[in-house]
Amino acid sequence: MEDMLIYFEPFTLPFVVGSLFMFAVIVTKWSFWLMRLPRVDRVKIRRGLFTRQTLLGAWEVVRESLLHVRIFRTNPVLGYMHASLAFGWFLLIVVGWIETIVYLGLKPVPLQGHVFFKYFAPHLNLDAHYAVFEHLMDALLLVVLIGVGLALFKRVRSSVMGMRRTTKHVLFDRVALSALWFIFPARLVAESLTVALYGGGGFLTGTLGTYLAKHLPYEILDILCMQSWWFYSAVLGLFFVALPFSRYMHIFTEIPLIFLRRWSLSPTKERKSYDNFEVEACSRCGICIDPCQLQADLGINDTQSVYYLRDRRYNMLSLKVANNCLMCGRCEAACPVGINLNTLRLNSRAKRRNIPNEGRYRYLQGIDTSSGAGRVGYFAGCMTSLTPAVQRSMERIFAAAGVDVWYADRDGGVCCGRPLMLSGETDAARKMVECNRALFRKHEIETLVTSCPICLKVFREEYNLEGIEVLHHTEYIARLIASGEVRLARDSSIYTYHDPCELGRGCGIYDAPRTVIGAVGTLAEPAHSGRNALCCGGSLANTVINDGQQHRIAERMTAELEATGCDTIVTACPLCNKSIARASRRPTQDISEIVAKNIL
Amino acid sequence: MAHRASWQEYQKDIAPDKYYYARSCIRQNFFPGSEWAFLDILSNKLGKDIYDDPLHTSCTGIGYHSDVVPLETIMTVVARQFALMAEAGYENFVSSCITSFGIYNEVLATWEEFPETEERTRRYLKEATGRDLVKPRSIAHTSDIIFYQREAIARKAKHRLINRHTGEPLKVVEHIGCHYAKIFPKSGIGGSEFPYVLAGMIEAWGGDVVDYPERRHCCGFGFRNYLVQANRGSSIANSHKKLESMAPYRPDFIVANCPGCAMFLDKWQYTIAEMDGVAYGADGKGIPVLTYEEMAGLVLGYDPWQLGMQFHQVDVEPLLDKLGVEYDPGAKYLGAGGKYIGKPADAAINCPSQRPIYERRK
Amino acid sequence: MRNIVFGYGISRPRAIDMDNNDLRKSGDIIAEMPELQACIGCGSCTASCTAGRLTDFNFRKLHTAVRRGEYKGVYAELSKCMLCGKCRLVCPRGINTRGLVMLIKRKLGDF
Amino acid sequence: MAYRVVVVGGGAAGMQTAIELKSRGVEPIIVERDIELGGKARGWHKLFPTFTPAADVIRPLAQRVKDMHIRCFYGQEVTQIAHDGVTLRSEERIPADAVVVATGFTLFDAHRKQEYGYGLYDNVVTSVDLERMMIGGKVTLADGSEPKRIAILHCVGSRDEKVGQKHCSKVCCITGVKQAIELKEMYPTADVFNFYMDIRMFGAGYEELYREAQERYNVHFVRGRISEAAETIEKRIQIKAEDTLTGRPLRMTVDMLVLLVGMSANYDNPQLAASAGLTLAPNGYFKARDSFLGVVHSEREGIFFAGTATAPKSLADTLAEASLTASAVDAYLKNKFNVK
Repeated sequence: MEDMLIYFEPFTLPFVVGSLFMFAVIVTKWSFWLMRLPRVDRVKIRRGLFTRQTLLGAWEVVRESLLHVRIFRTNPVLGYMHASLAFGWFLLIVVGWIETIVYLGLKPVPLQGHVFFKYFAPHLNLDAHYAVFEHLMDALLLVVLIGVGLALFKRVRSSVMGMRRTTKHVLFDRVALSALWFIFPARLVAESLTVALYGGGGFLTGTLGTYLAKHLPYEILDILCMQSWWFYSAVLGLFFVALPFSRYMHIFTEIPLIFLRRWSLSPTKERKSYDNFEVEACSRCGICIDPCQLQADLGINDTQSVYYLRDRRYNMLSLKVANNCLMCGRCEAACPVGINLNTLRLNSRAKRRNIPNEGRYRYLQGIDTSSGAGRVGYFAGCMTSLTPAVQRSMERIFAAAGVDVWYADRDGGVCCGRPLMLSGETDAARKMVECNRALFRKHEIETLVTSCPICLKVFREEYNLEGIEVLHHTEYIARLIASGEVRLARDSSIYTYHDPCELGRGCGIYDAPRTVIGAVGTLAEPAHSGRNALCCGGSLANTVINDGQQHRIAERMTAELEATGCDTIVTACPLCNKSIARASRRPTQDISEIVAKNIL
Repeated sequence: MAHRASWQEYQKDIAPDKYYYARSCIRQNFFPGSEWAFLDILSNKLGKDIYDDPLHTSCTGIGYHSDVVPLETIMTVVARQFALMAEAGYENFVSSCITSFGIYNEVLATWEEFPETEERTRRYLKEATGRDLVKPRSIAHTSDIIFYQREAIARKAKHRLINRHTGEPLKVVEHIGCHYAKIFPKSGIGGSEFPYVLAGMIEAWGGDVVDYPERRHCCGFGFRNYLVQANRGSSIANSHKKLESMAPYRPDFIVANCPGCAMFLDKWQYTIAEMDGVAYGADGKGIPVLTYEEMAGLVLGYDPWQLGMQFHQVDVEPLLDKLGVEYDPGAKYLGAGGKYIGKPADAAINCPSQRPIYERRK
Repeated sequence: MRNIVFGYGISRPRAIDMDNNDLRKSGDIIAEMPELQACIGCGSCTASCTAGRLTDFNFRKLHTAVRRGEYKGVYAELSKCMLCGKCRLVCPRGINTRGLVMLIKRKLGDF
Repeated sequence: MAYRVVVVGGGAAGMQTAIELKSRGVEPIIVERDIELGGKARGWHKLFPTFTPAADVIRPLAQRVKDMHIRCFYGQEVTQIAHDGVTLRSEERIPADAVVVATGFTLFDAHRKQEYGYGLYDNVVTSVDLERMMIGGKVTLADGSEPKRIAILHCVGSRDEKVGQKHCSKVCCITGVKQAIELKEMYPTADVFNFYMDIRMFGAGYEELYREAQERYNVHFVRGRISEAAETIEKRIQIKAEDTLTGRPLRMTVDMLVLLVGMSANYDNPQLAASAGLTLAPNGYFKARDSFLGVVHSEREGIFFAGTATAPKSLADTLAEASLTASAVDAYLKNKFNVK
């Protein structure tokens, strides 16, 4: 009987062609991307390949690519939807494989043999011993079908899955998506019709098959059965052809991405081949849309990371989309795939704007407007000159701690370079980096304190200041308090703290400011805080939205701060300070101000 | 111009007779025929008493405006001219030069405003020359005199400013020297915005005045701007701007009342043609530039070569043909006694280019 | 034309020539950022400018010149800007000055 | 018997004063030089900053004057004023218990700024001419064609010592903004340039309108006074100014130059003031008794002011002040005749 199985029928052709095409395209893509990796990255791969990281990567693939654990954290229903489709389908394939092996023993069976096993071997499973497989396969199919049902439901009512908005898709996505929706119902129908003709089947296909056999004449069942297998094969083929060009490419991209990341590859300021893995690993799940304040506060619907990645992938990225981002990092924090959204967007900007010009900023040569002397250097930052209270407070704190300070920019200084980088002008920014670094070295400081998180981030990431400890003033003040160098009185005020994006998500500093505030008064956390904090809208990274739009974002987030019932809003970034002060009816102060006024 | 009556707000008294004549440095060197013609018209055609005093000097205005002659010096020089006039028995001072005219007005106004400067000048004059300052009863520019006599001249006219071939009035660009009325609007006929002194002559003699946008713009002489070579680019740019602005009106000729302006509007055309290959006349050549004495002389039937028109950079023959003035082409470069004075080299400005400027620009 | 060395040329007028200036680029810039027209010339941007403290960079003059169709030297001059964004914080008319620097450079630099 | 008050001038101020007086039981008499009521506002199309048709303000006022049977003398010029009446040019004397001077202002004669060529060049018009054209429904050049580039020059006859007008006429800036918007609405593709020395947006909603003109209507504002205008061969107007914000001279040719003419004090103010024993402010307007507590009072008992007789004012301010005048007159009469 086994010899009769030749595993070929014309209807399998769409599937066979589709799947071969898909694998060919995927292999080609991967090879291209890997070949074009810069040398540094290839070295990293070689070094990482035979380490524990590879095993950890494999475990992560199971957790993320199959089970979608991170999405479960966003919303359980959403997580189930993703997991049922991915893991359910995966199990269908795996169990189906086992099924064929159990029936036929270990012998080569072509791909379509596995996939259309029910068709090729309808009578094999009549044996009651194997009914367990029938039921298992049916159970898995049901799991997937529920996933498909949820996906359909999500299109209509996304809020159930914790999403206010879902992604708007491109044509390839729509084709693949439609095919995907049909695959499993088609399988159910095809298998049930086969059961109706030949008997067998699990609790799902069996029941449905028996029902059909009872109500439809044999001739019709026979025709329908063949047609349904054709249809099943066709939608599978269609899905596979569309897959490499659609968002479903993420299924196969996330896997190598997980390993590459484990081997410590990451995107940089300049675009490179590795970016392809990150860009195509986006499943366009749309989880990044809701956290985006441009969407929530301004109704801007075309610039969120999902659209940015989509546009970039299909080579239709506009300057406006690249630039229209606050880089607050809220989407990056929410992304279940962990794509480095900010870095990618930045290197898109760099591609367009980074025009090397050696003569530029020649005027920076030899500039030194600094004053004072000491091992501790204080870099207020450009914006801080518009919030002189911060400068004054820091001077008082330094004086109270008896620290000698070298002031880098009390009389105005040179920009840290981060604003230029945010605009993609990385080469030009280098001039500023060099200028300031030379100043820090010339004045032989050991600690560099800055009041501006924007400066802080670039000092830490781009300046290579070995031997100089770079601290935000919140960290520095926290230390002074801990060491007792500065003693503070507590007051009865309730303070609400706004986490600046560049300080929190940007530099991971959440505790120091809270410690400091806790030392002078009571801290009341707003609805969004810490990693989840809202952006003030004043971000330098966005050059597209206008003043009114910035203000609207500030108003919304300030309302949330005020809702804590605080007496004073505290922040730790001069830019946030300006945005909030403009929108708030409560006093808005920098953390240094509340410290300075409470010095004993 | 008929609708423009505003010039009548700016009128001044011009003496009818008995003038003391002060020559112009530039005019007597570059347009000697003009000064001669003025004296000839006044004394022989109109029968006026005008005294050309050999004792008077340059007013030193060019030096003054170039910061090389101090105020005290020029005041004393001016006082001497006035003293000479009184000694000669005249009291109506007429100046051939616009710069001088401005200087005389400025000095008189200064004496008026700051009497101590007048006293000091009297003292200097006395000490230096033994002469006594007597201030003139009236000051006029020579163009004022011609303006005053324009109807009398019209009555004696041999030619009118009319194109003989078409019967149309000639289109005349008039250019007033800056120092004529821009320093003291009341010192010029018609004031500073719409000086009427030349326009009145043109209208009286049958021509049409061209009112073009840069009509009031300076010719660019500007003393230091011309005298220092490095500044000449700025000087020429002014004439350039005027010529660009007037060209679309296809003027038949330019007339100026300031000797410097007449010279620069004429000579800069040569320079622009050599530099840029551009000429502004409707015939693709330069636009002839006349002094008002030459204009009056042609109207009265003087011989163009006797008027010294061969001294011009831009050839005047096309204009003479339009006016119907008869002239001997062969006599152009013959000086006194028929002696050949030499012919200048050909210049681009007198060689017709393919198309006139205003057509090429479109 | 003979080759005469005059030792000088015809100076170009210093005046902004609104008749012959190419106003299309400035029109494009204003169309992309209409708020630019709301500038009242207060000079806050220039006064607060980080680059302006170190050089003669004057953003107000530059973008005003651009609006009049005067582009010469503007790109090079704008390259002095460090994009620090202080100007945007102080602009009383809420002009996106920082975006404007990039916009003008993009329009004048063709990238 | 009602007290009688002569209101000199039947413009917005005069009408409003008379209406308010009448409703307080006083008997006002309006003496108007023109043959009908309404004053300068009659020649206006729409009012800043709301684009309300001027007729919607003036006509109801005139109608109320009529409905309230307020006596009006038309075509009569007042030559002398006293606290107890006025004398007309016809030497007729109208006795009264108090007199309100609501004589308004005289438009600055743009001919006096000869350098702008008003009356010389066909396409140089005043803001008043422009309003007249707008009332007629269409703003065109002299030859009937549509303007593509228009310059509006602020401060013609204001803040200009050269024409003896040292004061600010207050309303021209906002009028310039209003007219620029109207022109842009009429010709959206036309370029409108406002040349100004300072922009003075003192009233409610003015600054907002200014901003709208800039941002929404793309009106170009150039800080610099036009120094001179000249006509080109195409009958366009070539203007020269300094773009003071770039520090460079600017020249351009426009199809139409609109001169925002300011407010002059009436030429007969000195004569009227002398007859009443009043003094004039240095700018030729009547001087109020006090800048704060006596803005509608003159230095003489029984003589009051309303509207722009004392200084340039907007129509809104004029109407508000006229009500104040009526109340001051009423109080004066009650006090004088001991009415409890």
